[in-house]
Amino acid sequence: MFQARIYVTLKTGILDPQGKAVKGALATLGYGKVEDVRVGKYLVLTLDYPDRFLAEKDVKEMCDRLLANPVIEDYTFELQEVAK
Amino acid sequence: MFQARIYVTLKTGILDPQGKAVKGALATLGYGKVEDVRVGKYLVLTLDYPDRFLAEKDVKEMCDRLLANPVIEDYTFELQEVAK
Amino acid sequence: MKFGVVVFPGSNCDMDCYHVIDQVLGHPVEYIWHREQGLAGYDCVILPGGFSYGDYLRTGAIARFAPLMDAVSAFAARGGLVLGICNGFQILLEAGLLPGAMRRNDSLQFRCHDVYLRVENANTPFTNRYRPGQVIRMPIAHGEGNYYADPETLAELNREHRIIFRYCTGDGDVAPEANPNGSLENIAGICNKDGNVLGLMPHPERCSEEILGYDDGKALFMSVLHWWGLKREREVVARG
Amino acid sequence: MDSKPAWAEMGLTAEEYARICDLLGREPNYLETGLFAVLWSEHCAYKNSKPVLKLFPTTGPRVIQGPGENAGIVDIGDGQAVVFKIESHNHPSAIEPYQGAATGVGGIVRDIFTMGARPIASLNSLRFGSLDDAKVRYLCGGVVAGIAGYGNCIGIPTVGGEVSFHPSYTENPLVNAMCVGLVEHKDIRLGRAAGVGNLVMLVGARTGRDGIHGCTFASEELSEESEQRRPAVQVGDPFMEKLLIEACLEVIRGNYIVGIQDLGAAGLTSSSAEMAGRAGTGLELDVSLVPRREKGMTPYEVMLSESQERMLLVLEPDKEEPVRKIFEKWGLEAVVIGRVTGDGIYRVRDGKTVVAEVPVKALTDGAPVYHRLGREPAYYREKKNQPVDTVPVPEDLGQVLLQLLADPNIASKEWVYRQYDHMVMTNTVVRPGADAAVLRVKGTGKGIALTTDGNSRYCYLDPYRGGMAAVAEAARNLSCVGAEPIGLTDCLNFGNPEKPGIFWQFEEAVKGMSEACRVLEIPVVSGNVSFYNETEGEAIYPTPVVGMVGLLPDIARRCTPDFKDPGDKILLLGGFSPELGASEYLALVHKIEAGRVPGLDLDLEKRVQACCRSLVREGLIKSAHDCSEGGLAVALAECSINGNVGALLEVEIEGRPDAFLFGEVQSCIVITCVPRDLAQVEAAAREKSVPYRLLGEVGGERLVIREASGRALIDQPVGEMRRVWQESIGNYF
Ligand SMILES: Nc1ncnc2c1ncn2[C@@H]1O[C@H](COP(=O)(O)OP(=O)(O)O)[C@@H](O)[C@H]1O
Ligand SMILES: [Mg+2]
Repeated sequence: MFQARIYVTLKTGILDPQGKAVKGALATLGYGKVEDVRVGKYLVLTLDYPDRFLAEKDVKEMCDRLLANPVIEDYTFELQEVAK
Repeated sequence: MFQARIYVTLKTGILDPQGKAVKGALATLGYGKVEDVRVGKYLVLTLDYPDRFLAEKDVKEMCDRLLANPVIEDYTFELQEVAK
Repeated sequence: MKFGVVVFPGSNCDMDCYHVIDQVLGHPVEYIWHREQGLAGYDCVILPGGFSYGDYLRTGAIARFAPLMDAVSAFAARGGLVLGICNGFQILLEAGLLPGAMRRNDSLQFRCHDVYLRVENANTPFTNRYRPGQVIRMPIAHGEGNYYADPETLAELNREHRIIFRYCTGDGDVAPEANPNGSLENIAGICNKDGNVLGLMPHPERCSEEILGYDDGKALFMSVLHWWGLKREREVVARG
Repeated sequence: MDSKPAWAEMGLTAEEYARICDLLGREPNYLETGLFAVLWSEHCAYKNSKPVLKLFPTTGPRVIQGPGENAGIVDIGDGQAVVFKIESHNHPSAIEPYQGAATGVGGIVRDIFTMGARPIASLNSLRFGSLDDAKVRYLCGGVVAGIAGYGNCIGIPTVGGEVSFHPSYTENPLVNAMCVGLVEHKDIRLGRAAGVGNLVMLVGARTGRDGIHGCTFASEELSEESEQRRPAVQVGDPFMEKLLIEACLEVIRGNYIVGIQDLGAAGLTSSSAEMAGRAGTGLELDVSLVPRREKGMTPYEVMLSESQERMLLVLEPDKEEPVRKIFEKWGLEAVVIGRVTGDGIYRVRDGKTVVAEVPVKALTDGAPVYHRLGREPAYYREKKNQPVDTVPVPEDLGQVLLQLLADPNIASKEWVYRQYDHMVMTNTVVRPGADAAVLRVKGTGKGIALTTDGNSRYCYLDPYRGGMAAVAEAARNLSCVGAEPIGLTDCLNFGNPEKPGIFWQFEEAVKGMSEACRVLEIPVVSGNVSFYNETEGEAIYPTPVVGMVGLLPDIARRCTPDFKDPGDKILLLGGFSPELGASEYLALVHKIEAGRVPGLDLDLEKRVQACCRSLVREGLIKSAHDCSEGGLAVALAECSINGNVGALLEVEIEGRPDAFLFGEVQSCIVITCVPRDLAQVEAAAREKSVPYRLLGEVGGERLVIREASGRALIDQPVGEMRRVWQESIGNYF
């Protein structure tokens, strides 16, 4: 059993309206020293896979095919063995 | 200068419509062994703060006040010192 | 009776609410910019639908910090009438003026169509012109109307008759197939303990004139006027 | 590595480059070359289409502004006017469907409020491949969500449109977005940089590196390579747009500005050059003053960026402060970046250094115009003359009707439009689902009707007739709700115009459209051309899309397609001579796309429409719905489904029953009236020399179409028809 934590972020240079809005809101709340905010997605997958190699290969594939939009997003992930 | 990586997820026990949809889509693509999917938010903040203690305190405050909704969401974060 | 319609950056049903109060009810109404600080002179404040601050982080999450929101809380505490429609409801939840939170619709899609609602409590400032249990029609238009509250809160809402509207079938059946967004217990609208703050996802201002198809929403605004009239009478009597 | 010269990389031809050198009397530097490349692209200069577009009639008593500005303007009386335009965002949507469609909506909305109008409605026209294909579903779902995501957020109702599916769009979907605005005559503003010494102010979003050369990209065919060149993708910020709408309308209505223009394709370059071009002035800009989103941007990148949600204003120097205050109130940046000059020169500085200096007119009017050669393609005669009435008549015509109702091209588009907020602004009196949407104009008794239409199979098989039919059908849809067509905008989606066969399609379609506009007296006031809709050399079906606006003098007198009450009489207005050729039935059931496109007698069309409108206005009819894809049977089924009531029709069949039921025909409208008014309706038709026939009456829970002999051709429960029709598209997702 594995747990994959996947971080999907907008590619650099791509406009992040959410990040901009959050930065603005934080500034109004008095956190003006927040210089930059980027908002992305965080996915946690639980995989009933026997081995790490296979899990890693498939998670990468899932990211490429579905979880991240390669046109505007980048992703990274971490894999961790967990108890059933 | 610090970078905060903030992970916001729905509390366990609260139905996650997005996670459910992603799980379904993954199953259709042939990844039936994905047992669970949770979809949350991943925020990266760059903070022009002189010291870690203050940064930590403020990031926690920002999460409590704005970045997560305590009724349905949990959050965790990591703080890392970065070069200017 | 004087109404105020709050304008946040990104509000987009502000003009529609204004139109109903002004043109359909013929009552005084003003826009209130989100940066204002006070609400003196108003009797009912409407938080309209829209996408305040783009709804970019969570619906209503940023708007609730608008300077005016402190005044709205104080106004509500004094017994002033606060009506949150759609995004207005979401803002009231984020501001803690109403309990619970919104999740994305279970379809993950924005939904815009008519729904049927059962009036669960017709004894509020906002619903006294409806019959208890009456089935009415109203349009919805939202992507995040999937209401959630923890079990204790839900029990309390039920116990105190604070669930005002539920999604139902045309026959008044509160059935899963009548639920457009996955909302717990088909909840479409709730009020606070004192009954003077109402939040609902459907849009009464979009169905207050026959020319728009039907006018089931008008009774909600008429209820407010009626309630206020009664309140005035009581005050006059009390003052002797 | 091949080392193409910079001008070639940017999409200019050798002749064009030579022409630039000629105009300048020297070689342009890199930035200057970039300026020419974008302004001389097909997207901005219409160099391949200009001569053909001249065919469109563009004037009329109501026309206030024809083609040439950001949008067309048509008078609707009482000192008010409607402003509208349609535009394509096909290529961006092929690469990133959500953002491509979203920014398409954002762009066209800016074209409307830039004229001083408040946008009051959006429409769209969409084409995808077959929904059986997973990639197509991804594109379709993403495009619809993108339109919804943007349009809903800015609070402009999306009230109508069309969607259809055909394999020719598999890799190259079409996303055409239309926006309609309402303006008081006194608030109309034009995109002019007038008044030497006036300031040029950039407002809205910061400039980033997104979408550089987006418009040259739109003027190329899609290929593997273009999938790789992805940075051209832009992300829309609808919240910013909403603020821009409010702030810009505030400065316009407060009379603070001289000219205003959105930054669209080719960004700052095209908007500023076009504003100067229209006013006959010069312009000086300092790129170092442009607020940026990213560090280290070159002047070239700043000038060519297509970052969304930006506007350019021209104002008198003493208005700078009040204007800046208004933008500040809305939380927006407003920065003076240059000024209007009198020397006709377009000068770009980077601080003190002049980085580009070219005559404005060379940029805006210097592009070559190509008179391409059209040649009738080989397929045309072959398909046209292919006999199609040899196909067998199906046993069970009722089943065929259900099959057609479930066909995504005919099925309900509710899955699409329920994702759009189509009611915000509380003007939508007739919602999506009817022949045209109807909006009230608050404070008056008037109504505005809106529709988009186009039939690309017709255009493929006969572009001339197909072009005519697109205009006629749009007008007919308006007439069905009781509105008089008052203006038209068009989006011409075609393949590569350098190919003679494609250019022929383009020319023929425009000729057909122009002819229909002339006879029906509907001026073309704005439009857009999208060429190079090809994938690996294969072109889409030619797809001219018509967006049309109609006026209802009294909105109380309007009509919808649904059957109303049992006992109502059903009539068919128009000459009914259905054709199997080019029909949806033939394509769906017999897998044949050939034959003759239904003929269209424009004079008859005009009489039928006028008759329908006057019947609506006199309150004599209770429903009206035109026959389009799927023929008479589908039209009747739609009336039944929408009214939730059956009908009994007795018909005399001439020829094949399948052709009678499902064959397609122009100029035909199914209407109903109460029995008492029947004689008057018939008299009205006779008086206008409009053929008609009595078909039957509304009632029951089934749609029954039977021959005079009593034999039923169709006998279907309304509930079952509704189910297949309503669920079909959603079932794919
Ligand atoms: N993409 C779309 N967006 C909004 N509404 C749509 C869309 N596609 C279709 N509709 C609506 O569905 C109804 C039927 O469309 P269509 O079949 O194209 O009608 P018609 O054949 O009369 O032109 C119309 O009211 C139309 O506006
Ligand atoms: Mg029609």
